Amino acid sequence: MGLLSWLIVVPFITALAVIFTPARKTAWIKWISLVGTGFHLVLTAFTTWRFWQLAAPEAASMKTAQLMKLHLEERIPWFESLGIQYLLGVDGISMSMVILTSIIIFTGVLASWKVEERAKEFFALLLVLVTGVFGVFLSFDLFLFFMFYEVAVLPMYLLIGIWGTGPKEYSAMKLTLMLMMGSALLIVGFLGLYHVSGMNTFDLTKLAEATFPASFQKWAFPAIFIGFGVLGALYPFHTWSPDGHASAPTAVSMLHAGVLMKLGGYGALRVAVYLLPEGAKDWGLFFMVLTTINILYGSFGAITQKDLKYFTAYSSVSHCGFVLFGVAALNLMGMKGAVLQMFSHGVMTGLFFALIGMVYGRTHTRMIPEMGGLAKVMPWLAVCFYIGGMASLGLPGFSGFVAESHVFLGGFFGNPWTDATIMRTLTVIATMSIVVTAVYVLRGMAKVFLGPVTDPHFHALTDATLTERISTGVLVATLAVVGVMPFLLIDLIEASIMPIVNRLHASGVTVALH
Amino acid sequence: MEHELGFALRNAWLILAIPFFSFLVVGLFIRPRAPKLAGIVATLAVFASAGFAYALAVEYLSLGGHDGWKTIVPWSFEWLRFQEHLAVHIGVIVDPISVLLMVVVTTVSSLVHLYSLGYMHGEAGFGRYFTWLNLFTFSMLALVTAPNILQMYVAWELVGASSFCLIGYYFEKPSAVEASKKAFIVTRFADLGFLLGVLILGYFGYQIASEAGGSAQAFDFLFLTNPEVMGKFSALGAGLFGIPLLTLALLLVYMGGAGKSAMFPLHIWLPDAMEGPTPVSALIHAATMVVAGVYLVARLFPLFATSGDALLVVAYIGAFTSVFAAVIACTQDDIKRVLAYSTLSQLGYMMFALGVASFEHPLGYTASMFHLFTHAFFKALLFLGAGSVIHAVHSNEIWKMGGLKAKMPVTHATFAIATLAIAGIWPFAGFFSKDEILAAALGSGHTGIFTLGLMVAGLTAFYMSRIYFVTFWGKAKTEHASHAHESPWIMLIPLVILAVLSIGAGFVPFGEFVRFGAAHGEAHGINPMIAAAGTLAGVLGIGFAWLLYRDGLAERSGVIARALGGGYRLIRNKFYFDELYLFVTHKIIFRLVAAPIAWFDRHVVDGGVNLSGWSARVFGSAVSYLQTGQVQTYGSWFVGGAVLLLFSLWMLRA
Amino acid sequence: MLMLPELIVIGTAFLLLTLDLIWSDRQRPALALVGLSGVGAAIAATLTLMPQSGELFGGRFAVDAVAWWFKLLFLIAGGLTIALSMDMLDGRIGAGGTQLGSRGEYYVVMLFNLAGMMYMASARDLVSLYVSLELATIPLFVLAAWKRDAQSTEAGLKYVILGALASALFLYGMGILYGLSGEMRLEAMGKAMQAGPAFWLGVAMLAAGVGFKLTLVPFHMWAAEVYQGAPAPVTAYLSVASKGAGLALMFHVFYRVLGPLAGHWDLALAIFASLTMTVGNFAAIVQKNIKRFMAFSAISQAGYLLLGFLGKPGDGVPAMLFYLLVYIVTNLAVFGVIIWYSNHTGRERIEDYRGLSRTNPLVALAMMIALFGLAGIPPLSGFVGKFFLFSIAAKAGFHWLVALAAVNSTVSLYYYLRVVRQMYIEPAEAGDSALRVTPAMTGALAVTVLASVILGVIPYFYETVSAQTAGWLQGTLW
Amino acid sequence: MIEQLATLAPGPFHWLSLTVLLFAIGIYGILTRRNAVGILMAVELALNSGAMNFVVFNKYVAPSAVDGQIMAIFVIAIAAAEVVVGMAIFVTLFGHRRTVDVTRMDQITDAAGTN
Repeated sequence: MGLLSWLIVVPFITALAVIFTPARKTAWIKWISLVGTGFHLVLTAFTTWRFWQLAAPEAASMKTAQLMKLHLEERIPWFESLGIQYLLGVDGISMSMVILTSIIIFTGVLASWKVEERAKEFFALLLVLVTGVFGVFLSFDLFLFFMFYEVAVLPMYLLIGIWGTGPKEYSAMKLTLMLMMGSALLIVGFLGLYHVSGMNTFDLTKLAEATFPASFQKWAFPAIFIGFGVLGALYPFHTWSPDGHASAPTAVSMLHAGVLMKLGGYGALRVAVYLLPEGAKDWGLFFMVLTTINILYGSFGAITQKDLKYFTAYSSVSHCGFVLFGVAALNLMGMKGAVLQMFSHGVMTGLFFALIGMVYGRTHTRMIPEMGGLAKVMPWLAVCFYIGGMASLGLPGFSGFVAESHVFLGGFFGNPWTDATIMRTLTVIATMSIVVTAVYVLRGMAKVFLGPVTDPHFHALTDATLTERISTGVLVATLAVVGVMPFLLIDLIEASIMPIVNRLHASGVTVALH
Repeated sequence: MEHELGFALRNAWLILAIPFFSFLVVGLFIRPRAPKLAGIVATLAVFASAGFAYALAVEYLSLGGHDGWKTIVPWSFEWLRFQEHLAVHIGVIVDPISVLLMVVVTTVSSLVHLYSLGYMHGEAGFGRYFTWLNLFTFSMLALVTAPNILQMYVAWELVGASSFCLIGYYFEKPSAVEASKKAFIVTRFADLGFLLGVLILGYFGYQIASEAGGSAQAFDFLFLTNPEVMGKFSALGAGLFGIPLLTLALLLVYMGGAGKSAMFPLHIWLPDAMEGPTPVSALIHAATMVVAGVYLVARLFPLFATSGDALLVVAYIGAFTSVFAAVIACTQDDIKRVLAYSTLSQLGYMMFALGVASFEHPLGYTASMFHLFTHAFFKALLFLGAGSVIHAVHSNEIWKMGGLKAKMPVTHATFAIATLAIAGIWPFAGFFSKDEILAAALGSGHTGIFTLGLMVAGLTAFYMSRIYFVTFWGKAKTEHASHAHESPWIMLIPLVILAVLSIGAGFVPFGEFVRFGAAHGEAHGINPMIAAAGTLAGVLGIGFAWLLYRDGLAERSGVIARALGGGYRLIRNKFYFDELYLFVTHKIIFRLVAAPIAWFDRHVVDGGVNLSGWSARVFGSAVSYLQTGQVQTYGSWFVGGAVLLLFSLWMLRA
Repeated sequence: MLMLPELIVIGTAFLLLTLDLIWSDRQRPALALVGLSGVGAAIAATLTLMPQSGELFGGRFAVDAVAWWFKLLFLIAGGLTIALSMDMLDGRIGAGGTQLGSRGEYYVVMLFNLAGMMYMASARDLVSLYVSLELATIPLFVLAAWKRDAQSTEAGLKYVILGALASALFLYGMGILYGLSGEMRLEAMGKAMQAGPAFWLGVAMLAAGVGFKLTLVPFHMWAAEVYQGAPAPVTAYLSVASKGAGLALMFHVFYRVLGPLAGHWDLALAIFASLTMTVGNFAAIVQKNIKRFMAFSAISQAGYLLLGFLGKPGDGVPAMLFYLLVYIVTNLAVFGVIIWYSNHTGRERIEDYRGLSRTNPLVALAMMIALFGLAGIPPLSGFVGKFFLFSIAAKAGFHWLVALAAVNSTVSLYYYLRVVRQMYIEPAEAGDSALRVTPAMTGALAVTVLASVILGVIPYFYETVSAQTAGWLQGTLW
Repeated sequence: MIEQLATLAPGPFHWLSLTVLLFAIGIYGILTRRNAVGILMAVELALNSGAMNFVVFNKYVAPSAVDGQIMAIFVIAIAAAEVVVGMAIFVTLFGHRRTVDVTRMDQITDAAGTN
């Protein structure tokens, strides 16, 4: 079994180990999960190193490449007569996403240290979910991809339904159904790709060699883009997100907002734009408009929220808007920004949800107006929260800035297929979110953490425990490392974005303008 | 470089690295365990960078500059690569103004650090304070040494953030929290303009750079201010609303500068920012961060001068702000707020000095930088002096002070020096720089602005003397004030050093070092007419203040205030700008935009989702309603279905 | 020899009849084992004979790859149903009132029915088709009414009346086609005919009869009440075996008879497929009784199955057979739990399943996996099977239908999740304790659940079906 | 007139008209008779019309073989079986409900508390 298979299998084995642990031994279960995810983190680091060894020498040649280059490929025929393969591979984009996921699940396990109720099922489901996520990021056969995609989505229902709070069944059901509706569109698109290509293969790298007729691309692109967009909280298909996140338990929110929503942007980039460049050109502007709405709408929506989780969820809607905005910009900077934003937002929002969970565990409320002055009693959490907030409003030095600046430049620079004035206008509108974000982030956090302590009970509360410190510390460090040394990540992903861009430029006729 | 660079220039990265690593070390490792030590280490680090900055300045100046000073970037590395010709190189630019700012920033910063060791003594967040102060110093240095506009933007945001942290240092105090938020959000709003300006410059710069090929980087200042490039920029033609693209971009960039430098109408955050500890006000909100806007315009001055119109806007807004703020300053009672408005006014001064400059009359450029230089010292001194007073009296209210002349001799003396300096009295530093600005305004033919400048000079002298008299003269007006005593030596040393600088700074042959173009001539010497007019205005102001406030009481001035009636109230309430902003943000944006969007999302968009769920149930119920249990009804459906099948087979066959 | 499996089944039926007469009540539990062994022997015979093809009785009975597969599937369904029924018939678990009487006859009737379906798969002319179809139908009326209480007999009544109506239409349609072609042989009929109004009338009547067995909308209306009223094991059997028989019948009508006219009926079929899955799914949303709920679920599954007809048989036949296999094991897993639970508690409403994961976690897990399988969640075989079917529709260019089917899958997930929610999220009622699971039930559940997982992960099964049946009828009709 | 009609041999058209009529009456009966036994009678009509079809076509379309007639015999047998099963069920049901009025056979509903 290859390295990449191990990346998928390790969490699954961990899940099995959890399942076969007696339910009473919650401490064992947690340690097993932690060791499993910790080992995964090490494995990911090793894989990154291996990947980098293989990919670095080729970075220059990728500048003009039109086909993506997979590394550490594992290819086993599966349903042979239908051209379905077990095909794993990794390129810069997926590598960065794997790193993200590995970090989030590790910290997520730490952040769930206080889960006692049905802990066994909780950790098992969490690990199964993550197995699916790794599968999605590493598989390059659309069938396999889709398979993992749904494996990643479905455990969410139980995780929210059982361990959630508030209207959990409603939220869980809404989330699951909306995401599944998205995947219904994906099925249509994928099957279309499979048949229209006439290549009898689901191999993404092979499909890229096919030329799809424009009439097909015209409908398949939006189907696939929206299908992924639902998971990426594309307006107006985002409403599962606030309720879902608000109801979900901490680690689930972390994983969901931190990683699962990234599958949307990832898929949109990887499948929709890469395979259907003509469709992308036709629909780019349409999705630019939607995502611009996303960006502003999410941030305005966050201003008036009272519940910290809703607050963060709306902010996620806004930030995920950047991801899809970058993708829809259809140029190097935009797409690079999209991937960076995926990474950045993943870490950031993971941090947020972890912190909210920790604060909630102490105050037993998530309502912003009921809190105040918590910085006095829990300075660690407050500082982490502020760092997360600063990252989310795009403060340089944290990863958010790197991503957003790419996205803005990408949007502003436009592409040869879309009216430049409109794109620039949209970009200008989108940039306004940096102010709105500052407004809601600072307002919300000031209310919660600053000012005098509002409730005398709060004085008795404690600051973060060791596990919580490790968990949040890792996330904060990641934000800062990427923010201070963005070239680490950019070098990783840039060469993998080039083929997507080059394909756009190579295919079809350039439609006027510029 | 033909000849070998010196140690400091070769290792220019140290100017950033020292405060940065000290920030990390202090913040992460020392602060939680030994806050005291944190303060000391932080201070030492800043002193080290100050020493390094001097060394660098000396080396740079020794490179000579008879035919204009060279701009060099002795150290840089690729930090963020957007795409070709669009990479951000973190680095250090060395030219006269960056050297100037490095010196000013490190000097004031190290003095403020030192001062703070005394001032903040015993505060709960002592270590935290120094951490942020260090971060600020790093950010500010990164700003002034930025070789490209994006590094400047990055540092710009970072100074904003550290300023935010420092204003909100007393985070349990609601007003401080509000002020910090306000400062951040207002400047953030301005930064939006900056960002858009960067986008436009970057976009067209990229076009030009990729035409040029080579290693040209669109964001580099050296690229942007290259005459050839500037020519191409000005040939871009009209952008939005018929405004030439270059002007548009520069105005947007200027918006960022205006925000940070608190130009009207983005000035509202600065007075509130006085909620921070006083040394912070001295460092950030007087001497360094707030001049970033001026620095930005100066940095891009060739572009601004190419555009012309943009520069005019800078001039008029600067002039207006200087008068506007000076008028308000006359009516405020909080010593720090008066200083804050005074800062606004002086920043306006610097801005319009830049604004009146042009390729033909570049004196304003020199004058502006000169004033920046001198102002940094005397304004920092004023703030630190005020801090010393506040430390003693435990109040910011000037009417709760009084009679401190004898009790706090050193503070009093240095404060008096600073007051004279800002009032523009020879031989104090302010005299020279102000004189040069007025000369520049007149020389470039902006008579109106010159007149306003003169007026502001008078007003400045008046309100500064006002607080000086009320604070130090007359009798102690409160218990605290009567028991006040001099601050510890660690706070006085910086005062004295700054006082010396406030006197001496004016004698620096500034025009030798900082000038635009190689032109000499008008840079030198003092025009006696202008000097006389300026001094007269200053003396008049002081005299008028002496008449009203020499006994430290409000009675005489109250008469005038009452006579002015509504006008006075209007000024005293800062022309109700805060209220206007509150109305716009809370009433309009929150109530009319944000709340409806949240409602719309919950009820319309989400409602749509729920509606689809609901209609699925309704459809399901409808279908199962057909399930009546009547077997013959089922049979009828069956037969009907067969008919339907027949028709669909027959009609729909391909 | 080619008829060996059928003969084994019928022989077993007669053996059971005899044993039932001579055995005492204490010995009768062994009847199920005899029946199971018979089915097992038939399966073995089928597997042995499988690759062969040939004709008997002058071509009225013929076997080919597809026929073998159908027989195998019927036998699997029948065997599993017997395994699921035995606890109930022997009164091993649960309240006494829920057990069924006359176990000997029960197995006999079921085996005859099984034989009828197997014959049907091999029928090649109208006579053998009609006779075997009726053999595959009439015993079901009896089984539906087996419990002989008001509910069960009412179900039987409805089944009889509508079944007879369907049978009449089917017969009349056959007559028309016979008249138009003068041929009794299915394959010859299609070739001898021109499409015209009378022809389509005959086809429509035939298809209505098929629709009855396959529960296509609007021929599905009997299903809800018959499924609900019939004893749970019978419902299970109806939902899989009878549906399989419907598919076999449909193969006869649409591939053998209408094969030469392929392409003429695609759109009509697409419409009926979409109607079927949509109505089935949406109706299932609001059901409370779990058997009724499963009826609508089964209806919608039939809709998915129809997608396989839209393409070439080479693609569609393996996909449909594979899906049928998947559906049989998965649905029987669900019904296994339903039988077990209603047997124990006498309760059949969905909300009665609340807290099952707390009292019987493994059973709940089995149920959840099976339900997810029906919903088509990867990596379960339900997903793979559905995906292949969708793929065929997509290949034929029916993208809108794929979209509709995929949306329908999502809707179906909603109601399957309703059950999962009761089991996993809702707390158990106070006093609920673990219910006993018998070895037979354990075995049947384990087999079905494991199969529903393995079929999707290990390509062997699909590849085998595909390899054996992809070339079906090629060269003769196409 | 009558003689004239008497001399006319019935052709396929006539026979088919008869089967159609029979079939229609049968279907109508199935759909409208309230008595279950009546419905069974209607079923007989419909099935027998189908059987008759085969005989007719055998004679007029494919007279070389006797397939159609064989079919008819099978149909008769099957119809009998069907009716027997139906009657058995109806009798049992009558025991429970004291009626065989099919319009009153609607007790299986979703709300029914089955056990």
